[in-house]
Amino acid sequence: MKFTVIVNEGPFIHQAADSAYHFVNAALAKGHEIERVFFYYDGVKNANKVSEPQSDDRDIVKLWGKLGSEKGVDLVVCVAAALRRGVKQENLAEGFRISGLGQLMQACMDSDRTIVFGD
Amino acid sequence: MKFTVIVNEGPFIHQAADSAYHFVNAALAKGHEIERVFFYYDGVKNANKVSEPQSDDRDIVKLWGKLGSEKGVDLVVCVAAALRRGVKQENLAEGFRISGLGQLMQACMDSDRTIVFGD
Amino acid sequence: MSDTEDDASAKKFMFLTRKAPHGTIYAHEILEAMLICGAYEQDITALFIDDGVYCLKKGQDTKAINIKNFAKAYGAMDGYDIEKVYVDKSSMEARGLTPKDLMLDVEVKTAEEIGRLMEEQDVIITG
Amino acid sequence: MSDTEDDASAKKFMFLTRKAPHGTIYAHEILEAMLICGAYEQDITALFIDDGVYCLKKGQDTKAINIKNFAKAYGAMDGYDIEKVYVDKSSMEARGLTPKDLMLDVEVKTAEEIGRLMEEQDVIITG
Amino acid sequence: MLHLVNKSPFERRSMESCLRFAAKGSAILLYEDGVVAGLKGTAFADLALGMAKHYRVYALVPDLAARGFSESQLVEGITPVGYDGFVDLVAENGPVQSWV
Amino acid sequence: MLHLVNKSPFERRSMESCLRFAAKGSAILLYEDGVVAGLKGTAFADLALGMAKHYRVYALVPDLAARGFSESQLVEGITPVGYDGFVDLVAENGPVQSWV
Repeated sequence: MKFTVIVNEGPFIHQAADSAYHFVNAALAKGHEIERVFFYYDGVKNANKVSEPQSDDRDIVKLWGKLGSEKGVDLVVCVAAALRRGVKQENLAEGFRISGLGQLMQACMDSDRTIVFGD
Repeated sequence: MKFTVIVNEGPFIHQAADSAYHFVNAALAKGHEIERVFFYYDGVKNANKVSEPQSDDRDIVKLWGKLGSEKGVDLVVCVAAALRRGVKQENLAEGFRISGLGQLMQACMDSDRTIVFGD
Repeated sequence: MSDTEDDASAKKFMFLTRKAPHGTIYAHEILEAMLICGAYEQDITALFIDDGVYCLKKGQDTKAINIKNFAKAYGAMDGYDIEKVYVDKSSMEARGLTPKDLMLDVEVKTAEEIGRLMEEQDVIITG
Repeated sequence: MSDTEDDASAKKFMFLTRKAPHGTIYAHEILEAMLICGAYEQDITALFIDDGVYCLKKGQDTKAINIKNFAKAYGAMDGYDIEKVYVDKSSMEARGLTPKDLMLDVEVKTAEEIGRLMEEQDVIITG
Repeated sequence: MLHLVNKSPFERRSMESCLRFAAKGSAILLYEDGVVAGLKGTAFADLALGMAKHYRVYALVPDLAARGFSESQLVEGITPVGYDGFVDLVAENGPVQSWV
Repeated sequence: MLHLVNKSPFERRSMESCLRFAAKGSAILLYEDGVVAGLKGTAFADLALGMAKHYRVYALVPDLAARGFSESQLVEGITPVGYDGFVDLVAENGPVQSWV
């Protein structure tokens, strides 16, 4: 099946980003396709490459980035939500791209399921 | 009186930053002193200068910055919370400074009241 | 009724608002998403339950908190062919609100009707 | 009892944890703040109420969610002379927890006692 | 002391917690989404009336107005205040506990 | 369909909302802080037992373990699942409503 995943919260403060990440990995492991991961609201902060977590904690930005660059998962950051919150091309982590809400609609239209992870 | 204000949430997503800002202004207008505004948790994102709100909405980062540079309010971003969330000297807005939790303790010790604004 | 309902390729999208306005940005950004989606000719339902019904309260004036009054944009839904606007009866009653308190013409549905409506969707977007 | 209690210049700081662990970072970062504050020789109270009591639950294993298990650091409070560690009786009871379920020796207080304790503080830090 | 409640009682239980712990006679300020707890005609109106008997209860008018309500819609015994009143409450009632 | 509940019922009322709207027979997954809603011996245990009679209720084991609980502490009728089970629930029960 094809899934679209929406991430509504930034890393560390809420578990939403972690849960979404584990869900995406489990879905891929089961042979499902991830049509797109769309980062909305504070979720856009998952793409801020300046983030530097404690060395003994997970680095969510890098974990997402690897899914993008190594497994080809399409990681899209909402441009309107991102502008407001200071995520732009200049600080965008590898593996992500910035685009509009149309990318969310199109992904939902092309998927069998859409799942929201939030606060 | 001397007040210390703690801001726990980032701009836009929660009203906490706005409420804290209005409280600080009202306190100054009444002749109180603001010993320090300490940005903790996602509150550190109030200092991200890359943030670009809609043109017809308030720009919280700039509003805080003016309080810092024009009224001399001490705006301190917690270094540990900020590293995790990608706020560093390179993207720090004018009027803020980055320092440690000791600055929170010292401010609370030197103030008559401490007020937390959060989710 | 919207034309797109008869379009077999159109998907059923529900935009669900459950949070109060202004205290958090969730309701505002759901509305932004919904208006963009209006352009895609899908079958859209705007549902307001729990504290989400406060978003449609008449007379919101955000001047004193200096936050953009996004509630004015609910009026734009109509222009985007978003005609299915539902509010939950139990949420309205618990808050002492009636349709006269709201800025839009809405249809009041029971929790049971809303549960069935959810089951019929392809996509439920919330926050 | 801490030495700092007799120091007239010491202020009374309460660090109040009300959120469950791992679902949000609040409890983790309150703990970090409290441990730093331990160095300032103030009169510190660590209070756990509502879902905050879950933070002290024994046997937390975060491997499968791949989040740092900060709960281990509660053991460090003692080394920082944070000896006043209180939990709310009603919060424990509602969750079916007893002091044996917790990783630390704590003192159980009633809501009324906690209300009075709050009144005595100079500073209450929470999140 | 002063207790701050900024969440809707319809969404979270923070007001319940506040009332469980706050000593009678304390000041409680409802602000942000918390202001709806003070309104007449809701499922929480009786609780609000009871609160106002045992505590000094205030509601922030800028937050009421933002949500389309006026101070006349507050239950009896709740005092409307502005941000300047918020500051006075903090100055006159230490310490401050935020039920965030 | 599938309902997702990720908040503690002690803190928020999202599980109550879910139960008010969810059609009988739907699947409900408790995860993140929501897993405590499924535990024995709490103030919500009776509600959880009732839920399990009218819905297919699941709880995410990685989130239980992170909070120091095991699947044996779930009330009768709640099925423990891993992330792979979460994926299966989504695949087998569309659409998905997140009570965030």
